[in-house]
Amino acid sequence: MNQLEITKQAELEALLFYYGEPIQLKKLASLLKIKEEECANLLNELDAALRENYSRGLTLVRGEKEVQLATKPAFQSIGQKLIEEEFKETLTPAALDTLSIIAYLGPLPRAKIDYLRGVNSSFTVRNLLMRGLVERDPNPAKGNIYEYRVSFDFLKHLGLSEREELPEYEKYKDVLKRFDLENSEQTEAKINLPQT
Amino acid sequence: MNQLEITKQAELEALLFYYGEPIQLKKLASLLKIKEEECANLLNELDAALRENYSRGLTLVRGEKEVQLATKPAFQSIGQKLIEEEFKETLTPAALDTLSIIAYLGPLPRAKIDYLRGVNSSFTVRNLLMRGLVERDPNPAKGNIYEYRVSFDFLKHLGLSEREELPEYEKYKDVLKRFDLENSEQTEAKINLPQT
Amino acid sequence: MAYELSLEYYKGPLDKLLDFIEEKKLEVSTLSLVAVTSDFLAYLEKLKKGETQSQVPAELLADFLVIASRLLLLKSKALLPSLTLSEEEEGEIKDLEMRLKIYQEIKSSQIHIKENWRESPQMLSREFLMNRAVIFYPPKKVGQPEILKSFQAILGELEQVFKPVATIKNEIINLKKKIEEIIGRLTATPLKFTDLPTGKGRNELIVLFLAVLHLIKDQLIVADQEDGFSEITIALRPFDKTQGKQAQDNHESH
Repeated sequence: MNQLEITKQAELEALLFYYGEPIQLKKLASLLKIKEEECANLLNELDAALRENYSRGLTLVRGEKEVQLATKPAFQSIGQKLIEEEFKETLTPAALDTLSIIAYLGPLPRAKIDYLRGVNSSFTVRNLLMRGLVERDPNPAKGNIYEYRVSFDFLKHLGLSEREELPEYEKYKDVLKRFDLENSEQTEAKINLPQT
Repeated sequence: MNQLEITKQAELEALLFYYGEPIQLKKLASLLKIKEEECANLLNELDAALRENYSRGLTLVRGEKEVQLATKPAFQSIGQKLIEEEFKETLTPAALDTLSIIAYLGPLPRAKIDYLRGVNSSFTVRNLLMRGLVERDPNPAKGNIYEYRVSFDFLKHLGLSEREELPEYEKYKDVLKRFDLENSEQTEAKINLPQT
Repeated sequence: MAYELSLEYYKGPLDKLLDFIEEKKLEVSTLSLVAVTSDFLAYLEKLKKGETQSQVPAELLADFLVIASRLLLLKSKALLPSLTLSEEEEGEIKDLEMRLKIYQEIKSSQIHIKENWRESPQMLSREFLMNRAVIFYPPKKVGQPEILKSFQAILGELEQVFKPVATIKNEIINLKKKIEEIIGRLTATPLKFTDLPTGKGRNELIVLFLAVLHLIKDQLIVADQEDGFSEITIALRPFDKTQGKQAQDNHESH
């Protein structure tokens, strides 16, 4: 690394630490006055440094558009005493069913979740949204439809740095494609359930 | 460093990161399950590592009895920039929603805000709090739960001297009661499934 | 919310259907669906009667009824080969089979989430701007009208969220029409009992149809309570003649 890179690396750490919450990659690059690709490289370097160095207690949690600094899962027991009750989350059968679909197949619209589960999932999805385990964004193509994906908080309960670390992620992620359901209008047309 | 020291070093970083506030050396040693002298040594090592490594953005702030992890003073300006970027923009739709709920229905706990919005509001509420638009007090009955209300500064910004002057305040102030009630009535109606 | 919460502890219709198929150690196929139709209807009856731990939400029963009607179609076809299904109905049955296969596959991923899930987060992060003092940053373009407008919009959305009953009612009414229509077609089928491959085939079918109609009827009453709609009676005329006793019994029990 050259001098500039070293400084940017330090600034990156300071920003992630200071901000605390997941920060948009775009915002990060703009604050560091670098391009998004450069920012991605810096994050990769930081990620590698944290993973390789066993005297570091921190790790990155990464999504497609955001990144956050968090403690490594190995240190859960130390923090345990400090963790507030409000962060504790148990999963009901419906929540587990819905979460695993969103985790492996998301982002996907609620109509598809309903279709796959054969159940109107509006209450379960709303509940997961309220608990912060799931997040939603408007579909970029169809603005009036939300797409659901798992949140960083979901990953943190599982101790995963990114969704791709889910066990057998590769095996499941293309299930819909295999059944030719990926872009099927069929699913949306067949169930005319109210959208949340 | 031996293996154990390396692990303790990582645990120390994780703890200081998460705890955030200045932490008593005594408490730190006890959480790490080591002696205070050992803890002091670990801190010296961490301190040296942070100073020597220019790609690190953090530093230790050390008092006689306390220690805290913070960003290096050199990065204060980038932190300030972050805040300006974050707060210069007008409110996001999520922030405006949350603020309006707190304005009309506060003081109310976060769980109720989540319920009304149908999504988790912890970050949004925290954002409004840090921006000085919202304030919180512990619920007098349940001390561990905070209740949120709009700040005087924000009311002044709206040109009001008290919350009751909000447009149509009287009409809406009891709306929460209505929703709670409606919901519970509906519940009863649905639960009474006719038995055959 | 307690009422909706109970929903969280019930298996959905696909999940339950899969259970029945797997209990019989069958692969997912049209044939195995026919094989478990009675199990499924019996379970639905149990759900409806509230023989389970807590009261079953109407929404869930509605979802079960949708699947039940498809199973019935399939079973009708198996018992009465002369019954012709429309293209749409054939499609619905194929669709159910495919959905079950997909669900079976996706369901196996649950174990990974379940095993790795910890009640407390395994990774901890910091709050937003953790060690910073509050400074007042007033938002631009936010005045009294904006606050009021945003608040009213939220209330509007809430009205929607808490009024799902009408939709459920519509779904159930559609289902009821559909089943009545199938019954109509069955009676119109130029078949005598003696023509059937097994004599009890038709009887079994009628019992199944009655069971489902009966489930639907109760659902309609539940959904109707909301706006005081009058009770809907179900016409079983065609059966009153041919299968008089059976239908009559069913009528009188209400």
